[in-house]
Amino acid sequence: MINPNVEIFETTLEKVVEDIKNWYDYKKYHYVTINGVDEGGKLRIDWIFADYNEKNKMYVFRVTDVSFDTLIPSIANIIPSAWMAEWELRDMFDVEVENTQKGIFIKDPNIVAPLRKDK
Amino acid sequence: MGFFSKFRKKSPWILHYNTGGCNGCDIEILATLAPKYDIERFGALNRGNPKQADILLVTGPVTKNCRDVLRRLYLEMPEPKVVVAMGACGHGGGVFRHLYNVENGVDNIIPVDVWIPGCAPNPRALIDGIVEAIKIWEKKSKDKEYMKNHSKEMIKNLGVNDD
Amino acid sequence: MGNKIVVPFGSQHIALPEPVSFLFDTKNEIITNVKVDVGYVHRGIEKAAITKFEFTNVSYLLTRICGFCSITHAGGYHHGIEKLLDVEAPKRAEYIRLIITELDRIHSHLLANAHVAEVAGYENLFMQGVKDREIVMDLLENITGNRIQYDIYTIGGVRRDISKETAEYIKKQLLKLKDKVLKVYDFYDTDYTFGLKTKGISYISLDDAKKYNVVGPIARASGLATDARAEFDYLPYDEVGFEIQTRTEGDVWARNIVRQMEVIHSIDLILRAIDNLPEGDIKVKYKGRPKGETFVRVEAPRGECFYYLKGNGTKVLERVRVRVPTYSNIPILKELFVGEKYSDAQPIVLSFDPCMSCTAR
Amino acid sequence: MISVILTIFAPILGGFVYGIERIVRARMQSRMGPPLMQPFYDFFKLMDKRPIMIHSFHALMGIMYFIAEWFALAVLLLGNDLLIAVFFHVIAVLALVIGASSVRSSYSVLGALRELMHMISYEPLMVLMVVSFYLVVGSFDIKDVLHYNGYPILDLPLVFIAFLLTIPMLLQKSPFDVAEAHQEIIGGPEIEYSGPFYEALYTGKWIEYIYVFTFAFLFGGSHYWLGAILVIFAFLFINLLDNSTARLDFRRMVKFAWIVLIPMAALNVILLALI
Repeated sequence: MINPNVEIFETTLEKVVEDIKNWYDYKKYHYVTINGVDEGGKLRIDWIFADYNEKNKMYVFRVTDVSFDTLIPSIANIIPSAWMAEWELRDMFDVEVENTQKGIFIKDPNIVAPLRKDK
Repeated sequence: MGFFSKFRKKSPWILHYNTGGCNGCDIEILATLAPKYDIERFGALNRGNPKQADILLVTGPVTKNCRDVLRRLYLEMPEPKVVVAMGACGHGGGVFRHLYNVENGVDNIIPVDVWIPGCAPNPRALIDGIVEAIKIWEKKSKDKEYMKNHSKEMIKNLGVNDD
Repeated sequence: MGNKIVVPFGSQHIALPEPVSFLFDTKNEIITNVKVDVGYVHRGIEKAAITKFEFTNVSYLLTRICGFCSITHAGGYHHGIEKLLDVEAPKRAEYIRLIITELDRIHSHLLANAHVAEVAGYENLFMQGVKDREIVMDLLENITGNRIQYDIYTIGGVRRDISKETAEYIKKQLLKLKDKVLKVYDFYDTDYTFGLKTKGISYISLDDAKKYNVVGPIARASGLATDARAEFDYLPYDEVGFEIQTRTEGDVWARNIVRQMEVIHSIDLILRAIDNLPEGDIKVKYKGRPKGETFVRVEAPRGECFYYLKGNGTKVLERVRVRVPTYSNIPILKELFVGEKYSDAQPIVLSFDPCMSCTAR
Repeated sequence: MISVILTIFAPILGGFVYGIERIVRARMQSRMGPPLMQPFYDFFKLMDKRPIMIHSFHALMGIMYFIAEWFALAVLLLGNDLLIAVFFHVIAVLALVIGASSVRSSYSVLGALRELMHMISYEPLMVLMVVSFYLVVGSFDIKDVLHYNGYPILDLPLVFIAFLLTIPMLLQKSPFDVAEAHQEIIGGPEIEYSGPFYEALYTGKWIEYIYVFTFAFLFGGSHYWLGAILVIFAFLFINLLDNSTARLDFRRMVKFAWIVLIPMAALNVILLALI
């Protein structure tokens, strides 16, 4: 089950930045975070937004079946505070994200991708 | 300096470092400085400077990112010094034991003299721990431990061979 | 003074209760560049929550993300897991949860404000603020049995009830606290030197606050009326008459004032909640395993806290994602330093009430 | 004779003043506070610590600070020129500054630079004060001031107020504890000293208390009871000020000293010279 007020936009990795750019209005919506989920060898990424005015309302841009060696586009030039979640995504799943560096949280080189189930 | 040791137990200056705990212990340290518990009654001050501190108060499990800072702080303090590990996390990691970025407790990095149990310890427990630390501190000072060099084993544990 | 001096602030510094490192490039004590390292406290809690702990025990781990907002983490987790298990806590339990959450907010805000005063060099105000806070700590110890980590939440309700005597005691003490808080509030509001130190420092405009998605008292000090208590249904805030407190100044001073206003409002909320405390059970039984996914937003003392939980019908959850308020405030904090004086850096950092153990988890 | 004893026992007396101050401050913050002997407990503890020095020059400058501070007090009390005492105090602070800027710690260097700002703020005022004493008493000698039959405080009210507001700069108290700034630069110039070397700085501060309060005492002239009242008033006033203000920026301190305090004292001196 899932919250009834969450609206999910299924999209693809190529189109997601474009979609968010067209939809996002910083006066109306509130960027929450980027979330990655390991679904058995494939990564699912959610870009989560909330609404300032409507109660309980949330919006999720969802991309499924991302393999771990693809480059994930960055939305940091649309939402300037998104860089932290992108850096964390890189640390936690060891995936390439545009304009990011490794090591915001994990500095030990022996620890690789703790949230991936195969490692 | 037997005469001076008489005054020893009345002036412990504290250096506090959080090595990745949940803040709970740090809140209690702030509460201990405040009017209700007022640790300055015992002459204790929060100096925040390793070079002038006598008691190193460590809270939290030692995360891998904090490890080197903790080690350096310990080495920067002039002897005689006492280490107090505060809270359940300091004792072998607590709820965070064996997480991938945790070193399981303060005594894996530096030698610890006093343990304060609890999650989070009551300020009264903290004061008790400081009093206990002062006793050990006095003994260390009487034994003139600071005149001796560190044992080889400890130097190895601290990892300062190549520093 | 000095052409270019690199001043480290952290990870061990007397003004910081927890490890975070800022590296300031200063010129004549004006900050020209800043490097931030927030990763010192990373322990790997999200990983542990999906491997080492069963869903009934994850709460104990998650509350230890942070000592200040432990109750909020428990609240977020339990709201989500109760959705997944399809149980609903009884009304009385919800009210008790609300009371504890607001008490926690009061103690956190009082300490945060006092700490800003302390790093501004106003030691006496720190002492007065923390002295009042002890009343709340006593109440929390009275209700839950512990001063910091309460662990009063359980799936389907709460562990302990509030008796009639305790309710009366809470009311009496809170009225006492309100007087004292109003007194200290006056100092934050009108003190001349404190104003010199805090007014106009690190200004965030409403537009910037929206662009950077600032949350919590920092956003509300800039006039952005965002509060998960009003934007998400998780505790009966509507029934006790919650209102968002805002200011428009957007500086260090306004953040303190907003927090102080929220303390007073929280006291009112608790008093109303105790007056309308419904009768009944405090716990219901549940069965089954969590299945499905859910998004939760709750309001921590520092701002909106986001939870994402995904269960797959086994004892162990598949994904627990925690996004804490400081996490979304760090980007703008980093921008604010440039052009400010080094002597103002500490009040700026502490006015954000940063919670690094939340941020890095 | 009494001044010799006072000079020799100045550190001990200063320690007691500091002990009283810690208790007064604690009581103002509704705390119990440490015992009266606390500064001496600290003193003996520091003596027993392992001496660690950054380099010998740094340690020497710390000891220099203590000696020059004591010497300035000796000059002041043993009946020499007041002006020379002020200049010896400058030397003491300079030793501190030189020592602090000789190490690499950025806190120490910042503290040294801030300490210079302190000097810029209060030294002209100290000189003005000494000059105004000369105008009133007709001599730079402390003995003549102490035997002066009038009430210097009545001739120099503005100078006294200016001096009162300078004490926080001299003793590192709250609105102007810029160089020490515990929450910013963790003690500033003193951060790198440890054990016995820190002790020199610690006791140097106690002597500074006596040095400052002697000046307050001089405003009583030959009326020692008035001097004592002024000292107690100054002590309570700066503690009250310390406890009711936040720390200000060093720019504000310099501005305050040069725009408010120095013109105020100068006005007093000019009026005195005209009349």
